[in-house]
Amino acid sequence: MKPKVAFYWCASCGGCEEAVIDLAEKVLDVVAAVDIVFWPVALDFKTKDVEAMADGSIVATFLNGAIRNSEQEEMAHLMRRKTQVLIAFGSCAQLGGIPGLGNLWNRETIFNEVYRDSPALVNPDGVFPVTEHRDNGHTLRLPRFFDTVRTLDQVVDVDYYLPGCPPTPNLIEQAIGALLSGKLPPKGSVLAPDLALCEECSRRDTKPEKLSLEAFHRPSEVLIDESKCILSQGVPCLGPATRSGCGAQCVEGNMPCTGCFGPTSRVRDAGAKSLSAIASMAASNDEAEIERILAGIPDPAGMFYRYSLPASRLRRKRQEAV
Amino acid sequence: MSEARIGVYVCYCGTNIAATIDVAGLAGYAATLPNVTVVRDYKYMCSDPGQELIKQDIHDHGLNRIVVVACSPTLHEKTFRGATAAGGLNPYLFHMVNIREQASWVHEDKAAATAKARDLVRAAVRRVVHHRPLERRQTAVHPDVLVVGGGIAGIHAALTLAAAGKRVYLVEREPTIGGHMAMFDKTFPTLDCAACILTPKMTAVKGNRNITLWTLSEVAAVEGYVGNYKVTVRRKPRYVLEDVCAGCMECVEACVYKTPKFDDEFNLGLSKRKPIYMPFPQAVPQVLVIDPETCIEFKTGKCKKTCLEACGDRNGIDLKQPERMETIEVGTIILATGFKIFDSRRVPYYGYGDYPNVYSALEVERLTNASGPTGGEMILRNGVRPKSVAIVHCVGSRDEHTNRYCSRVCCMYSLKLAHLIKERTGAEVYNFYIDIRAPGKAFEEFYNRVAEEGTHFIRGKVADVYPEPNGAGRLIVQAEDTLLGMVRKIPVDMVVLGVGLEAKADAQEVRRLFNLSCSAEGWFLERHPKLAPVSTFTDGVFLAGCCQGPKDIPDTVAQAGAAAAEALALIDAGHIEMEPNTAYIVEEACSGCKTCIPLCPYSAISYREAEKTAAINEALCKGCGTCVASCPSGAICQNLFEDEEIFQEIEGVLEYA
Amino acid sequence: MPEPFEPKIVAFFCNWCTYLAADLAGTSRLRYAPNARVVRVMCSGRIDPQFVLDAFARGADGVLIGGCHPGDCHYQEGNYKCLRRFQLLKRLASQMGIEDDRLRLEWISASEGERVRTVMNDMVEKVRALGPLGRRKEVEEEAVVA
Amino acid sequence: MSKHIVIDPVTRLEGHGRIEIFLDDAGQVERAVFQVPELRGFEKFAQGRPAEDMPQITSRICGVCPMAHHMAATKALDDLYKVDPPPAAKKIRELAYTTFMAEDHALHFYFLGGPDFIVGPRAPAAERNVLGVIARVGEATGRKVIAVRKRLRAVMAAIAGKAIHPVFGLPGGVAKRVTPEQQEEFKAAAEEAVEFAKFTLGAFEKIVLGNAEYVDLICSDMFTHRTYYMGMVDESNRVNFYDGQLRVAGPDGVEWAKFDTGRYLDYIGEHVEPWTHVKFCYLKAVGWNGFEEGAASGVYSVAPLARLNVAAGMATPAAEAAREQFFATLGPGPVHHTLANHWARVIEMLYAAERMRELAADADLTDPHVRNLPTATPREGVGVVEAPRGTLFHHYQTDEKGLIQKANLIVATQNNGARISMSVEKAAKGLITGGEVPEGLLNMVEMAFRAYDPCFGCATHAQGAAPISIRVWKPGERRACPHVYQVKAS
Repeated sequence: MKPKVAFYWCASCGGCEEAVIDLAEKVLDVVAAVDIVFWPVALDFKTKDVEAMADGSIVATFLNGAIRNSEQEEMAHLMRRKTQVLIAFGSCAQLGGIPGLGNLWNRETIFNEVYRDSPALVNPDGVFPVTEHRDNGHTLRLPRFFDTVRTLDQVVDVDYYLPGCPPTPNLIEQAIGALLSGKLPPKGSVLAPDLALCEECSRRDTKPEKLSLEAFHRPSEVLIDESKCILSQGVPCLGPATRSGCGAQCVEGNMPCTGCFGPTSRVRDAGAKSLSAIASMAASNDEAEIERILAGIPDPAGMFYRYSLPASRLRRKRQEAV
Repeated sequence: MSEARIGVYVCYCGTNIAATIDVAGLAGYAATLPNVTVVRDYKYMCSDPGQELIKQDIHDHGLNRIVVVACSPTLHEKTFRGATAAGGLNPYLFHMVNIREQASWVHEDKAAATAKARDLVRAAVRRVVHHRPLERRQTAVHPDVLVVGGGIAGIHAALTLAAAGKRVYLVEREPTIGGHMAMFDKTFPTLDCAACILTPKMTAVKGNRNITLWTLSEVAAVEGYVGNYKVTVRRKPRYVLEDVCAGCMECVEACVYKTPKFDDEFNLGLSKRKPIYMPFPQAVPQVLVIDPETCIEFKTGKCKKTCLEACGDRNGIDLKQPERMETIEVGTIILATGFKIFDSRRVPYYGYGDYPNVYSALEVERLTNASGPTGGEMILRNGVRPKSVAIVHCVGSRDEHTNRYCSRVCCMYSLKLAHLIKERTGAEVYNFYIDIRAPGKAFEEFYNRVAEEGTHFIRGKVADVYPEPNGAGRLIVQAEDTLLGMVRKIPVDMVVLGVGLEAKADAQEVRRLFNLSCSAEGWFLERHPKLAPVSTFTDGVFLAGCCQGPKDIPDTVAQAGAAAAEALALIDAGHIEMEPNTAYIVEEACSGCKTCIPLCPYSAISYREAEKTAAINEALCKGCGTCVASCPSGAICQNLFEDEEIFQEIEGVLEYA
Repeated sequence: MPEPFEPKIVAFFCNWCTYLAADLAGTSRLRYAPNARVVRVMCSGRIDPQFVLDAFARGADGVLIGGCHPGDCHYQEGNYKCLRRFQLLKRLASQMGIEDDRLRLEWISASEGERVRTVMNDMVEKVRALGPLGRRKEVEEEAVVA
Repeated sequence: MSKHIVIDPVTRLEGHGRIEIFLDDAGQVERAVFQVPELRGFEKFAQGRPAEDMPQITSRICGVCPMAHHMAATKALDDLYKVDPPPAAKKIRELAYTTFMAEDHALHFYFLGGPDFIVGPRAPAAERNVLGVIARVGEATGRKVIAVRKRLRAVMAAIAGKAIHPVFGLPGGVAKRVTPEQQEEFKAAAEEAVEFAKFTLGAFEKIVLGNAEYVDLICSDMFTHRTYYMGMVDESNRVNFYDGQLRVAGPDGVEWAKFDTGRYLDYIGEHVEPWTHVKFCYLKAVGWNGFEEGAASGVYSVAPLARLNVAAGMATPAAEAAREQFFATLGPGPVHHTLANHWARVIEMLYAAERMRELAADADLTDPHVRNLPTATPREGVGVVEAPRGTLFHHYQTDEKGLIQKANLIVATQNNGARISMSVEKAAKGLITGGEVPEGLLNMVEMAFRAYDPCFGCATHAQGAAPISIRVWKPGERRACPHVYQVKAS
């Protein structure tokens, strides 16, 4: 009997599903090798089918998306229960991802922005969605929206991580291969090279040995030379602090790495580490001058925690301060 | 790593710790921590029996980690690493917790101090589990020594080292060595003549083939580390060739200036010199020097250069002599850069600079000196011999507004000057003092002797010095006599200011040059006031004389000897052991991003083109850890300060029991 | 009745200046607030922003970094590297809702034992006024959200 | 028989939603409600971010149509910095965009919506998917579908850096030029795309239009609504995805309004209901009069059918021909049949491919000058494109440093929100009688909104999505109002 495999999504955009579909013809090989028992984006199996399965009867589940509301949390627990090997699939599940930037705010401020302060809005009675709404005898419920976005492993036990926004098809292929062949690394491993992106960056050799910067530029402010290390042009690139495995796609697109693959195994807080590296490059020892140079980085939290705020040491902005 | 078996040793340090921290309770708490096998408390852990406990337990209980909870690691880390090693463990499987300097001595609330100690112990226990055995690196010590400063301290240190057969570079900023001591006449309390005891040593320096003497020279740069310093010395031109000049002085005679016209630095401006001059008769080297500031040739280029003619075919004068940079390699450095005297102008009401008859003590030293401006005759600027002299103590010392510290030597030299003045002039001498401090050998006796000679002692701080209203030209010295409880106004012909000692004006620059710390007053900071008084926090750099703090000649000479001995110890050992706290790169984890390379102040990190990774030269790494903190992929680690060890410490202090 | 709030402060001191100053404060028997827990590193340049954020995350109400005065670094320039990181870290911290007074960088030389006391007392007072940072608590609550 | 049926989640669409169907005593549908149990948060956490990060941040609203968000955001940046991209940049952008439209429409036809027709609405659930499609059309064709899609994605990646979450959009142009070698590949890929689009159109005509039952289904009243329509048109009122003015047509097909995208706030309002997180768009001037059809209700529709309904034609020959056949068959227009979206989608796919072919062959394409640097001080900018699922609005306000102070996003499915709810209720009422509800029937209810190719990820800038579930309540249960999770537990 073929091993059972499932795909599911929580707080995500569907890009991870697309990445699986981008396996293209290899999807057919996968389908031939495994028995996909759950994949809402493509197949008509339902949650009740999953609930009916014996616990642990799914060999592997690729779960993408962060945990934003109560229903996702329940689904995470359900999938964990039914699955032997649970894989946090993509940046959102692994690190919180872009939706994790919501941790700079909370439920109330987000609701107000959307249902009270939105410019196109016509809402004279100040109607807000509610978790339970009674309407002539019918009760309509919405899941509970949490103040804080959490990573998958902050909710359930996770066996492996497949990084990326989205993970690249070749990594997905390798992961499935490892699963089928049983050649899996130690539990908790990230299924990607444990080296920073520079390792596979085509521009590595163009980076000067002694780089220090008199100014940082935003990509919108300068024309980036397609042949040179982007960081050496003063545009912050998180490649040195980011796990490789994507083939340096963004740099190939002539834009800096923004860190979606997250840190290497030796780093606890991706943002703090890249901040440390980049700030150290400021070519001055004078307080005011350093201030000026670093002003080229107007949004440290957004830059260094673009994909990893919920996984950072602090996880979110202080509630009191929101 | 095998199961950690930790021994925790808590020290009472007599009552130093026990008075503010519940040591027994702390020990009891330590026993509850994970991986802790043995806990002991002891009166003095650093004592032999204390250390014996550690060795014994390692043997009896198979301990593989040691935590000592006592004083500052800067004091006893070495001691306990030694004990750990003696017990058969690698000394780096040890960690020290400082609950004395940074807990019991700075807190009063026993509960709070004990709670703090608990947190620190918990942190150490968590940390030490991650310690790994480390080997010390050895590095050879270059046998040559640099001595900076050619005063009595530098001279003595240089001669001592030379006597031991070591090569010494003695670098002096002035045209001659000798320093302040050469300016003195007699020395207290023995009253033997400074010149008589100093000049032989000065000539000995010149004559010693192990000593390279560079005058008019300054250290410009220092690189490297203990055992392997690379020092660049700036040698300013003298315009007279040292190896040619015989010091015949004919050039001076011949100078277009018929009479001396310029202030003579050595005599503090009490006499004049020509642009070409000998600093003082016994100067070493016995070589003339041209002062480009005052020499016409340098100012206008239109001098007849009679000096050149006078020198004739000896050709000892080279007006084109360039400045030279010499680079030398030495293993150790002794700093003997001395002091400067307090500038009395900072206390305006003493009238120094306003009233010609107000002198600084050092000026009086010159006046009493046989080789001085007056040939040793004690006369005022107007040539008159003073009939009454006031000596004001503690000028620029023990004073809220200038220096709080006591300069240590002023009382004694003031007594000395009182004696000399009386001896030479028979004048009435009044000492205005706060307390007479005469703590040295034969000092008190000297004090009594001077008192018996009929010198007056008035206990009181001088409040004002002003000209006698009747215009008789004398100065009124006003002070409140705290013994009589009345204000005294004493008319005198001469006022001598017993000025204190201060750190050199450029002490800060020198400190940075040699990477030292300074006390708030600018004195170079010794490694430990009692146990390492001539060492500094920079290995291989030692202190001698007044650059470390005011002291008299005997102390200075003793300290110079001590510094020389410290240097010799390193040199004769041939090598020193470096702390193994270096950074290292996990090659398979390095992506070759090169972030670390420019951050290393010692250029210890290089990029290897072939491997496309960075590499650290362990010999050059000093273990600051800056690269470790900046490695964006965590590929650089640091021995003794691994990320994990520090994270464990953080978690430890914050994980509340 | 709840205990009065006592700030927990983690202090990272460089081995050559600030740690020695703290020792000097001890040998000089200067008394100061017992709230800080010192972690010794060789140089302020070793202080990884991760350490600072980890301390906050684990419950520190304030973090104090102590290094040599500019120009005085035992390792020549480590303190400047620290300064560069600190300035950016400071902005990140405020974006995360951590007030200025909770994160301080102080240059304290080996001879400034007095300054150790002043800074410690001042920081403890300011953080006490701010109240608990509460990150640890918040994180624990998030863990059992829902 | 169980007291209720839970179908969870509804499948083959991007994102999530829920439908609650309440039956009366006679087992007839009394009320059917379409819920989206999730919440947008992007407008909020966009605040404080540098504007130039918006194309990459907002693309994470939807991983199926990231190019649409990336492009709307990039155009908003042009407007924000008042900088006009060089010709090459505009063409590179539109090339990437039309490639994406062709690929995305293909995805929906073969992977999401198509199976209902190709495999059949009542076919076993296990077969109603792309694999079932492949089984029906033959593996060779199946592999061709996959290969073409792969090639189009490669074109997108080559231009945009990444196909999923592009990185090339910058104010005043694009990050990277197109090389001559690339252009050759693009031309070839475009050729194949056109062929493939024609093949797909043929397949649709054969399988769907050739099947009377399907045609009846498409034309049946339960899948029909008479509402306003909105879409983007060029200066000749032809369909344009990348740039142009917005045109609104009334239920009668007459132009009701035509306006510059920057003035969207004058025309569009958003309405809030307490039982769903999605906001419902309507025409301000007409007003919100509930979930109602007709000229008196502000409800309007977007996406392929709407675009064809508001446009005077297609800008490329083959697509134009197909459009004419479309209206000739279902015409004269406007066509109000929701399921006709599937046909309109394939016609748009052909247009996209043809347009792609034009741009790939353009001489300007390889001009290295692909960016003009902004000089103006940023204040406010609006960017609008036609996403596969309908009109997409991005609107930013920034401080003088270009940090976002306010962001407003109105996305395709949101424009369709009201009409989707109406479709679901109408379909449920039309399909469910007597309380017996076979799975196939419920799938046909799903078809009612699958036709819109709705993207609830987009619709909610999903911060967290709940699976769509269709739940049918029997009368007895109404009093108890059991909570769905209690039911799962039981």
